[in-house]
Amino acid sequence: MAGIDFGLIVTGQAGQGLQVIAQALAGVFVRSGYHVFVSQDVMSRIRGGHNFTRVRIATKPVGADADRAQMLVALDAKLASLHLSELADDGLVLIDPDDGSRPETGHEIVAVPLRRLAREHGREVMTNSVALGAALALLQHDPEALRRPIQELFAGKGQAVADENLACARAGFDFVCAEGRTCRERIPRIAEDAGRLFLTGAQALGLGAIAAGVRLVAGYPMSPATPIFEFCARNAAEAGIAVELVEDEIAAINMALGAAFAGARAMTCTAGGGFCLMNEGLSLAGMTETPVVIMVGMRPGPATGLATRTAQADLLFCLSAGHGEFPRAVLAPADPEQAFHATIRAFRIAEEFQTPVIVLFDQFMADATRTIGNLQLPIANLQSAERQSLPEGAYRRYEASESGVSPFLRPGTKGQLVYVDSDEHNEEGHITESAEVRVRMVEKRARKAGGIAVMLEPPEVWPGPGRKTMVVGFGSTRGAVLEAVERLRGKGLDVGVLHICDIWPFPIDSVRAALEDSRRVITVENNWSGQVARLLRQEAGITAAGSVRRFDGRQFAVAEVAAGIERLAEGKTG
Amino acid sequence: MLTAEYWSRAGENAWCPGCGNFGILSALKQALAELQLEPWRVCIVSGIGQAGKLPHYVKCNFLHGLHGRALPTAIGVKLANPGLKVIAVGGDGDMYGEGGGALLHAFRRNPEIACFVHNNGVYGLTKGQASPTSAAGFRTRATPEGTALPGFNPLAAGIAMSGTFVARGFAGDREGLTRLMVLALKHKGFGFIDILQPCVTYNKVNTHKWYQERVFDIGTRQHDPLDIERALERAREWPEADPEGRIPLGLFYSAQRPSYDEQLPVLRQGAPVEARPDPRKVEQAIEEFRQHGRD
Amino acid sequence: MGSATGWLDWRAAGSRITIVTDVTVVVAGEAGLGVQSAGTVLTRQLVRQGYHVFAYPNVMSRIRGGHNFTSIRVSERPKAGIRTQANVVLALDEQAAQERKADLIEGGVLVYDSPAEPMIEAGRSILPVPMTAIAKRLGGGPPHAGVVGLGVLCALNSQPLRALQAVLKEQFEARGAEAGRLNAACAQAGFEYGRERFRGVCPCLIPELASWESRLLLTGAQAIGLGALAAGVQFYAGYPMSPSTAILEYLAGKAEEFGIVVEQVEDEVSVINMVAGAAFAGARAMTATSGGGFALMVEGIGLAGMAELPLVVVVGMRPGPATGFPTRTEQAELLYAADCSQDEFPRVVLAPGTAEQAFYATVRAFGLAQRFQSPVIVLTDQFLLDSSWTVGNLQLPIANLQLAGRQSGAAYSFRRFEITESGVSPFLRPGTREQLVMSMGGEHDESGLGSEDAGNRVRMMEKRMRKLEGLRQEAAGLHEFPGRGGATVVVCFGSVFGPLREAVEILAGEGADIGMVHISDIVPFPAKELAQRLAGAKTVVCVEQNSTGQLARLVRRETGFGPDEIILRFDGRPFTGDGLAERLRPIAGGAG
Amino acid sequence: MKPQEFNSTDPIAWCPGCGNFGIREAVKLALSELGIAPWQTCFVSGIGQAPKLPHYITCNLFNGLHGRTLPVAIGAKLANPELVVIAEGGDGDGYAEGANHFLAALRRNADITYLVHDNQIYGLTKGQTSPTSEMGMVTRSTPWGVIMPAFNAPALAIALDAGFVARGFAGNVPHLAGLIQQAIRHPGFALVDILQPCVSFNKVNTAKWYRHRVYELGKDEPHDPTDRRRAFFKAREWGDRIPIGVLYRSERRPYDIARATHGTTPLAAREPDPAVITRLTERFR
Repeated sequence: MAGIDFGLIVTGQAGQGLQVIAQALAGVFVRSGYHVFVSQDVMSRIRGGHNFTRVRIATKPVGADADRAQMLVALDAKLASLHLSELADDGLVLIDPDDGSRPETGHEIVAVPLRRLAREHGREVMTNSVALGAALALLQHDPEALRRPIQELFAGKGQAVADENLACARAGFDFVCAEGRTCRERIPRIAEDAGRLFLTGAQALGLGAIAAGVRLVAGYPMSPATPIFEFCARNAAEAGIAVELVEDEIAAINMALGAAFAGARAMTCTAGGGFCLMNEGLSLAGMTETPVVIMVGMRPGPATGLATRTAQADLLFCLSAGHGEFPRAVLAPADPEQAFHATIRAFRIAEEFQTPVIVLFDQFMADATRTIGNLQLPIANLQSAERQSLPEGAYRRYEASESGVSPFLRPGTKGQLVYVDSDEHNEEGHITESAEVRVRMVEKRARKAGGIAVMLEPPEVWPGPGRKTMVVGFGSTRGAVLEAVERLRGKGLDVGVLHICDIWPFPIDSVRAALEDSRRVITVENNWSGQVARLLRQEAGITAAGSVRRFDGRQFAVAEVAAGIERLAEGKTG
Repeated sequence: MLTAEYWSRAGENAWCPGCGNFGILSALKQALAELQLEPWRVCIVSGIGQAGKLPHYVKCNFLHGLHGRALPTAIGVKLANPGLKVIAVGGDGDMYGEGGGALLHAFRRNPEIACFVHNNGVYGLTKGQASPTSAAGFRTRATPEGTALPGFNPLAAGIAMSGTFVARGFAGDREGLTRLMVLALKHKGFGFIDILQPCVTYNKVNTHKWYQERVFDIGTRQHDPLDIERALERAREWPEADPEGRIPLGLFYSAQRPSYDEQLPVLRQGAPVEARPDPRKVEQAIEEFRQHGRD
Repeated sequence: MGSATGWLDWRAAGSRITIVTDVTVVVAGEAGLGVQSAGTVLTRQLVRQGYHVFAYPNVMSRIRGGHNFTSIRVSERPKAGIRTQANVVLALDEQAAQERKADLIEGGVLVYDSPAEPMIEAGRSILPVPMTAIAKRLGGGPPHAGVVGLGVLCALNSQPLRALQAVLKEQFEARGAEAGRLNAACAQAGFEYGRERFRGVCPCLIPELASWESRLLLTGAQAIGLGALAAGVQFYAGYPMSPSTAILEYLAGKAEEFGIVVEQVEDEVSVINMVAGAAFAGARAMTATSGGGFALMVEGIGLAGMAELPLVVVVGMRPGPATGFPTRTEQAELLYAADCSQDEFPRVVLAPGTAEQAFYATVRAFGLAQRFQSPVIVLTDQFLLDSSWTVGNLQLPIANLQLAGRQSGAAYSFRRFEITESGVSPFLRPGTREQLVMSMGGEHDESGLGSEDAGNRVRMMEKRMRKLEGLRQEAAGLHEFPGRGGATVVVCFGSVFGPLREAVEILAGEGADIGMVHISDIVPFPAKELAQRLAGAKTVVCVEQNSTGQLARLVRRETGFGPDEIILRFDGRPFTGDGLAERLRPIAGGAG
Repeated sequence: MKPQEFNSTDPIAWCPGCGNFGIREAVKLALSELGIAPWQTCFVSGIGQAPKLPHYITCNLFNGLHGRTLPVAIGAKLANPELVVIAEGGDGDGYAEGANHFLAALRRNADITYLVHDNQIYGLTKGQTSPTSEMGMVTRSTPWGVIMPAFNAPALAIALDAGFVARGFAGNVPHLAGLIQQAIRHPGFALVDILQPCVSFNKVNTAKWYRHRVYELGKDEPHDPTDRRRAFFKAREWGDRIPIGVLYRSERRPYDIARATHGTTPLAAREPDPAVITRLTERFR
């Protein structure tokens, strides 16, 4: 059976329950053997405006939106016209005729009295469930499959509400069947439940933190990081962790450092603006050599910028953030699987090298939900560095060592004292103004960078190094870039991918090995100036021929990346 | 001459239908109309959150700045150009969470600006986390077991910092709120109003009805805003203490002291924005470093 | 070596007398016991004698005790840095004498407060003087011991006593007649003691110069304060943090006279937002801080980028991370100033090399901020801000401070972010009759109202970034010395200017084929100009005061030119010309 | 334990005659009388002259950033409630830079002791105005005299129903030691605002100035610390007579750390449980 690659768009106003339709449909198809990718596009408001969600159902793993959609479900008919350009010629539009507006288009229109059916079978607020049932009918899929997802989605609101929603969905389904309408593409059940996981990037980051044994999460609400904080809060009791909502981001980073100083694995999560406020604390972590993980969610700036949109424009900022110089690691996972393992790696690096580690993600990665195979738990459980033997003599927090890492000891250990200082300090941890001690301490801290580099995951090179054209990216562009390059290779272009997750300390050797023999290097990134290109030149001395750049707050579409690479590959400068 | 309607700005409103913000917006427009101010003389500085969007719906100058920073920004505007009528606006998370420190020092400094806080007891725009004024036990996605902390009392803080105009209004009591706003906008100093504002989407506890049944105007109870200890006791009255408890509205406290603008010597020479650089004075300042010749 | 007359004839000890055109005098002692004021008096005395002076205060982060010293360099030509060794050390206590003895050059002189006997040690004259005893006899206390010491130096270096007396009178006039009398007596007593006991000892003389012109003596912080006054600053908000506090205090002293609002605010986050509010209201507004305070201002600088607010932030860098060395110097915030805050927006970073350059840079900073409605960072450090410099004169530049004017328009028609060719929109002060100014930190349309539209976002992003082209044309060129050539080209920024220029002078004098490039306008980075300049060089070297070579990485990022060598210093102390020459010699090949 | 147990070798960088010496003695006295060993303590200090105190005694110390003592202290207490956590800083550190954290600490009421060396001036940066400088005080940053009323931390704490509010005087060491003891014993957030002469830069509120004005509540005048109205009145008394002692004490429940950390063993001692992680992961299947 030819592979299925079906795109669907659900649009409407904030508060009309678009997520319910997308999540429920995804829930159905994930459990009938498909790979599903869901991305959301929301406005910075609670009600009204124009929100939409893209769902992609495919037989092969997918990491980006479908280029074209075969079905458009408009809970507010007025908004349908905004998406017609993305609809395939044979795609169809599902609207509620009672909305009183009908998009002028050649596409087939399926009119379903959503609101009326909702009122008859439940309440008007359940119009979205009617649309869900109708959509499933158009896809000629078994309605029974809706039972479990609807139950999961509405369990929190009581069984009666779940049942009412199911009834509404059923009504929508029956209405479409009665009308005999179907979508060109039939998406049957192809396999028993393949047992795949289906989660967002934010949930994977939270899960990774709990798997790494985080003990304290301190945070302040800021999109797109809030879902991570809420995931940890929801599971705090079960996982035995403290999740503290604090007065501001400065308190968040300092509370995490206080907990880490006292021996508890700690993290905070925020977005670019909150990260600015954490810069002084980041520098404190560097000077006091206190392990902490800081999750930074990128969104378009400057300043408040576009609060619910996506960007990759804080890379250079994260590398220089915080006054003074100190080692740090920056890991930029592309999807839930990378996010889970990168978070565990982040905690291990932070603890073993007593250093701040930044897990850099963006709104697109955080909010996109996708199917992934499985998440193996870390084998060697994170042994906190402190387990080594107690020092005989007086403990010295900053004792010089070859690796630059001093033995860590929890304050409160009988007979020992721990001094930690944000001033320059001697090995005991007391204030010093000596030039010699300063040089020794700067070099001691700097030595840790070598050890950290060894712990990093090398960049992904596909299909192999040294292709004529090499496309370089980091973080969440991975899905679109891989699919675009695969498409171009299909057309005979000699092009490969270098995708970086662990981006600092910069993997100079593996980047050079991958790019040295290539004739042209192109970067793909969601920012204005091409920060990856500039970083390539700064650290590896490699000058990119051009960049495919997008900075309008939206993620790349596969076709757009493919076209951009092709244009640059033929020598037209980017 | 200028009606409340005159102060409206065209354009789509992003608030949820039934939101308490609409009450505050119309009270503000009514107050501005009553004071016969001109739109071009008014400047609203706001933080980030649903309340921060208010100036987009008012015909006036505005700087929609950073979360929690409306007050220092507003003070900067006012001291640079005292001719402007400056109003700082923000939500409870914005003013009492991120910007709590700045609020304490604004009470102390007592600049001639009005400060209206939309207090809905929740973080709205980020979809329902507990805020500093959420009552203990308030369940949200960020505090699934209910917040462990008692709500922050902004009025008690304002009184303790010898604020010169510490008041509370209610978004549902448009007429009373307008009256308080007129007083605050005319006040020669820091005119602070904590405005109780129902959030229809995320705060199912402190609803419009919940407030309607509890609020009363302390003006009707011979409350003397000069008696600091009495004001502090009033400020502590909240249903959290006893469920049948009432919620006092009105002007709680008004310490009698001059505003910062009146006392800052520099401002007596006119608006700093108007100050022209005087080359002669600059040369004199440079000459102060000249080492005199041999005696 | 004692002799019947109680003083010793050191000539017999073979000390040669040479008139040195470049002398370093160090005044050292415990904080709070007059070492700072003795250093200030001696500096002013030497300027009064017609010399160029450069004084760098080595200060500990405390109010009392410890060991502080000021290194005062005296010469007939202007200097912009200190030397590693001292010709004369005046130590006000034993510990200071021990600490500074190692810095003395062959034949140098150490005068210190002690009743011990004079001697020669490793070719250096160790001259104890019972300063405190002399001061007590005249009714003074420990703080007056320093004045006795200054009197001794006058005798030793054959400096005119009346110059010292004149400066003492000016310095202590305010403290009443009694203080004036006591200081004059101590200076006199010290002079006589020195003339009697150490006749003809001092190997170097600092005689009164025949030619004399009046000069300004000021610190880098004061130069920046003056620059702000010259630019017509109208609003200053700040929070105390070394080394920037001196700027806050200088402008506070001028606030009433110049009609400037000078506000000390509760914290740096409120500082930058208050400055942003004043800038939005149309005031020329600024602040000054150090690295830690700057870290708290980064979000506000992003607001200035998005709301296109003209504001100036002076950063006095000091060793970090975190609190680090509060009273020392470093250059470790270059990349941070260039890349800080979310996303991208046009910004300017100026890195002046001397106090004089800092004055003009501050004036230019306000000009650029106003004309391009962008945040401008003046990147300096403790070495530049705390040092005292002699400067010939500071001309008042006609600062073109006009904001992008606005033609008259219909009532309520003003659009704050109107898209223009240059990217700069007409600016209007809120409060202008019948117009409204709307601005925000979120993405917005031309009128200033919020917009999430993708097309608008691209247009506004490109509109803001177009300002970079205009800014590049305004950039002051590279400072090249001695000329364009040089097989070895050494690149630096900010206050390394003075020490590097001196090192290049030394090595060029030894026949090395070496040239230097000083970058003052460093963001937007002068990539084209620097690439051209470095094209011909055999070896490119970067010299900077940090531990990771940030200038080197910035050069490679923006030009593709990777420097072959990097010379770093990060112990909190400034480069010296002679020290830098030594480290450059093996690379540049001078005849040592 | 004897106070000498707490002597450390680090050279002291305070000015001779500084009020900080008295506070250091009181801290050592209080800790030794409570039988607390140096290794059981966890001091968290900011930046300035006051926060150097823990460097001059034997203890565990996290000397962090200016104004950021309280969040660090709360983090440490959450991580290991067995530690005796004491936050220490100056008036600029605590009431200017750290004002927002002070507000939040009052609300959270975690079991930490907060010692504020209130010398009403910025010492280390040499003489700028502080939030507690008196009206009209001329300083290097306010040559025209301070225009704002002093930041009255005890009055604010009482108005916001803090559990323990006291004011001490660096010149009266035994009394101050007693206050610090009670503050440490108090189960929730305990504020001790310590009037401390600055010999170098505060020529108004000198040791002599204080000696003539300070009187002890409960000794020179009866005082019931549970009477909030009275306490609030006393906290605002300034000028000719200044009360020191326990101003206010309430029965407010301290922050429940076991509830917040979902467990009784200290966070620092807990290891991740693989079973939990598998359970959470499965929910996405």
